[in-house]
Amino acid sequence: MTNPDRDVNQELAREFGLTGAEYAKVLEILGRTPSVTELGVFSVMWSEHCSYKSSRVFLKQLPTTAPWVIHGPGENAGVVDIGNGLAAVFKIESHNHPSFIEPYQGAATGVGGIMRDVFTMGARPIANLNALRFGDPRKPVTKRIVDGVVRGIGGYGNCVGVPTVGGEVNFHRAYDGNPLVNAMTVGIARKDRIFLSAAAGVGNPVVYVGSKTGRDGIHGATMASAAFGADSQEKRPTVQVGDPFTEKLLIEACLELMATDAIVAIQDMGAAGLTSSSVEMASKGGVGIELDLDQVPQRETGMTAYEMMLSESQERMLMVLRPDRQDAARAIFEKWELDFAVIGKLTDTGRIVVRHQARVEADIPLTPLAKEAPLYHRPTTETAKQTQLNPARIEDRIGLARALERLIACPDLCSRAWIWDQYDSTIGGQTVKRPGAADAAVVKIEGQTMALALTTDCTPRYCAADPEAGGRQAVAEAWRNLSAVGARPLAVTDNMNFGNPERAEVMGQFAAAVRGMAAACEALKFPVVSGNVSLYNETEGRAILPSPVIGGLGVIEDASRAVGLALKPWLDLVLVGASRGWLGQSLWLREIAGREDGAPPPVDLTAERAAGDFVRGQILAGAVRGCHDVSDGGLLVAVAEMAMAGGVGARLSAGPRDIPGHAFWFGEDQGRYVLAVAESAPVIRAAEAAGIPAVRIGHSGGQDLTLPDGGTICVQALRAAHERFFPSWMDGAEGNTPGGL
Amino acid sequence: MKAGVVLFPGINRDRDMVIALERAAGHAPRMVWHTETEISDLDIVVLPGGFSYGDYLRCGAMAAQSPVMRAVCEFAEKGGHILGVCNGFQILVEAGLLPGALLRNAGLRFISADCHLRVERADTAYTSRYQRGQVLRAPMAHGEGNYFADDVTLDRLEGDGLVAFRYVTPAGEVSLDANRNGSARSIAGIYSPNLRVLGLMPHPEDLVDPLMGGTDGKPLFDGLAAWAA
Amino acid sequence: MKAVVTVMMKPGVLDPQGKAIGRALHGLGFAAVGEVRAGKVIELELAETDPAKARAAAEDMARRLLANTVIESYRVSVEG
Amino acid sequence: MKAVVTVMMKPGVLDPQGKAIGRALHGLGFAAVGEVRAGKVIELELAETDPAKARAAAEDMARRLLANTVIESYRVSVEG
Ligand SMILES: Nc1ncnc2c1ncn2[C@@H]1O[C@H](COP(=O)(O)OP(=O)(O)O)[C@@H](O)[C@H]1O
Ligand SMILES: [Mg+2]
Repeated sequence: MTNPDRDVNQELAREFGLTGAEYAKVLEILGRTPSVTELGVFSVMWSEHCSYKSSRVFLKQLPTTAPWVIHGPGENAGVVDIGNGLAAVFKIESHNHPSFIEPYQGAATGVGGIMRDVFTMGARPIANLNALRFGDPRKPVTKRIVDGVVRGIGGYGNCVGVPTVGGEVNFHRAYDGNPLVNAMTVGIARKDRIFLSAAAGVGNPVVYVGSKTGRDGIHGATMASAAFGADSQEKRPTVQVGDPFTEKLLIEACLELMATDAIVAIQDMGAAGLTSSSVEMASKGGVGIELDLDQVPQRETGMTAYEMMLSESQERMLMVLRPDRQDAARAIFEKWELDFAVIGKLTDTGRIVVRHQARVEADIPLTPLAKEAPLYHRPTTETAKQTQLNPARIEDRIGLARALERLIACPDLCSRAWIWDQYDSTIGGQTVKRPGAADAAVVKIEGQTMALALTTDCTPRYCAADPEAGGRQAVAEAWRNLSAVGARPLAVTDNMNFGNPERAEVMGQFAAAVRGMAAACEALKFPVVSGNVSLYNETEGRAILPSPVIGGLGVIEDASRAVGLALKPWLDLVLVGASRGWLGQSLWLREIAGREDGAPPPVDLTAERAAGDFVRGQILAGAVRGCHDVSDGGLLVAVAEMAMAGGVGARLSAGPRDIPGHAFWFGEDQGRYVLAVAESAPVIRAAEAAGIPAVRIGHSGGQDLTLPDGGTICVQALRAAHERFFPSWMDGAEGNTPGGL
Repeated sequence: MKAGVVLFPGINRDRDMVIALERAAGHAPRMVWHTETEISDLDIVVLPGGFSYGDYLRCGAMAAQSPVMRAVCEFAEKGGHILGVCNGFQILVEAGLLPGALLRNAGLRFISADCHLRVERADTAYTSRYQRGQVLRAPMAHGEGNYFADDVTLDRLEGDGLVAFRYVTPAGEVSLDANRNGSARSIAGIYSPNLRVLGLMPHPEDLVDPLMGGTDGKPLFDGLAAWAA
Repeated sequence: MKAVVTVMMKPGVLDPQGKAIGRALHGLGFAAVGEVRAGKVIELELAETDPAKARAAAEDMARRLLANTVIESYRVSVEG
Repeated sequence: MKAVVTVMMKPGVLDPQGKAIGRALHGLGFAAVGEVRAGKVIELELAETDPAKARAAAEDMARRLLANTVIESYRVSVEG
């Protein structure tokens, strides 16, 4: 690896990812030339990944508070009060670059990392979700990545024993060289037993627990802060390999210790490992810290201070303990056969001092290192607005039935069962609504009547056409998916996946998306409590579609009232929300008309809120037997998804005269839901009383879907077409990795 | 019923099992740590699902070597009742308490989905609350549930009526599609010759509450509680 | 010294992974590939200088843990 | 002829399986066991008579499918 005695200069600084100006600031802070280890510490702490230097100025606009928010952004994960003395702890995190380099391990370690962020705070993880974006499915490499990523997510989550209950998947050529793997974990803790990372108590021992340290993923943080070039194969650090078995032991050992009063502060070792965990704990607590690297449990021989400080070996945690509880703590970790080592202590110097083999390898003042990290106001340019399409001018050449059959079979709308069948979604015995059963996953809290509703959402093609509208829409869809099961939306975790921030058009997309998200979060009382930013998602100058992924969490006091989307026979179908036949950026336009243009559907936040509150009210009043939000593919796809889920047909009546049929049935107007109710009249009356558009669009029953233009499709046949894509794609010989070899 | 749930490092369906046993028995089972050797106070030993020792090397192989398993084997010799589910089944097989082996699923992928099981006999401590031939639904969640044994062993299991459950269609027919992990003769669970040791791959403990989609697994635990009462 | 334990499925026990690998290799155009079998190899560092003793120990480990003789066969090789 | 491809984690890359096996062997009382590494072995029947050609083919298969060279290294041996 890097030779410790290499002389440090501008050029080495650049290799480590520091700009000339940043290196000058390092010299100014230290008043001398840094050691290689010190340069490494600065480079990772000031990397995009750890310092948010390009995004911080924009993220400040996001609303982060509400009466039920206990901890917003800034802690390891967000914490919200869900009642009965309990708190939900949750966060989403990306592992995009590693998943491109090694799909299985990249995705697996992504899941492991986000779970540590959650149980670090004292919460037992109860659910995982995953938001995935892949390149063109016609490319064999895409298939290899999908196979590896899905195996990796399942391989890690299933082994640790946390149910994977939801997520989303899209395909687009823009992700060819940069797949997105965003993993979300939700945990439950007693709200008076939340653990934080701010160190306190000069003299208190600093304790390392978990796996041994190897040369894994050194410079992963700076790696996650650079675009891929053709040479990125060579730049590779040692790929981190996940050990879910050790993670499971670590969860049980930490939660056992957390039931005592031994812990003063605790922090997982994530990106930039020992460096960021020790620096953040000490600087948050306003104390100094001393580390003796000879005490660090090591997997390999001859590791340098530089390597140990930057290693990203997985399944490790750093804690500050009460000295009088040290032995009790050690006993717990020995029982779980995990390493436990005192590697330092807190000081009053306000500096981080790192010793190795009797040599001081680093001695840095913490305040400038952590708090004076560079902050950039990068130039931005607005994305050019697209014209609003007039549906009357877009002719329908194939009719409703054939369009529906093609849409529900296409990669972006086909059944994801092939994926979720590889994820253990029932472990824990609390999963009320599994993947595919409802717009949001519903997971009961053990020993309680209440449940959490969980979803992830983002529609990148909307964001590319109009980042601000796309940002609003992503938040609104998450809020809508929670409302559609009867849950009260509480808060958001967001994963901002974008291209190279040094390009004004990318930074402009970022700024606009944040504006849209902020407006929606504000209007829907849906604050952001945690998140993650992943920039430089581009290869040879080609960026991904702007992808602000929203993870939404809601609560439903009585889990037995949650509704799914499966249709049952002999019910009325009611469409709630206004329709204009919006075809711009719709999947019908892309898949059937072969166009990817037009302005995306706008979100009217007032109407959104009114419709969602109305639907939730009807569900909790017991009036609704099934509910599905209208999203990708529009109204007819939503009805078809309900029919396929229930194995029940439906007969649909003609839509409004003033909207062309294909635009009404496939348009993607926002803020809409399909309700299956015993009797439509009272529901429609209630909606009108609340000033919300609602119309009866048909009723359920039989084995066929009968369309207003007379066409009929057998639901079984529809389901077969819906479920075909993934299995046939994966079983095709080309580009296979047999059995996850 | 005095049930003991054995905990090996990496076991993760213990909470599910505790909930199911507690619902049936009215009180919590005793948790037995993998280093314990004294379990003679128990009516029934339960090995729950999970990934003991990460399922590294072979599922259940390392757990089968742990101290508590010596006690469990003695418990079996004395005619004790032992239930092994999923990883628990794999451990029983690795420990030689049940014949055969569990190979990787035929499709070489983890399968998490509901399956349908046919009750092959209803006269055991585990199935007294079911009818013979009854079909129940249960979630399966495993990567290595493909039951294998040589033909002699399979013939003996069938001849002696030691097949506990088979993978079937909702209508109760044995079929290729219903047997997703590729198990020999669609076998999902088997008994020891004295019918007191039961191993099965699917998870009845995860279907004991209507809220989670059904209660098809509940009779197994109610039956056990009644037998032990 | 170092002992290497190789564990293979017994003939007669189906080896779906071997089959899948064979199919994938043909898919890649390796027409000359016939039967494919997949197995495990475990390399052990042993604090032991006598090859015979090392082999005996490794055999013992294979019997007791590394191989499941119901379905698998094993072979042991010892390197200086 | 027959080619055997052995695939192991590259040195320095974590091998959780080997680590766990080592622990279990100590638990069984095999005190002499040091580092343990676990890997895969793939045995290939090749319709090929020239050892050099057989090796070349097997190397090619290892690179393209059998080994994940990002984290794994492989070696090939050919038997008559
Ligand atoms: N990667 C995934 N992992 C688990 N479940 C998934 C994944 N992708 C999609 N799903 C599930 O498939 C169903 C449909 O997804 P989606 O079309 O995004 O729903 P919606 O449009 O209502 O947000 C949901 O239940 C979702 O949780
Ligand atoms: Mg969605």
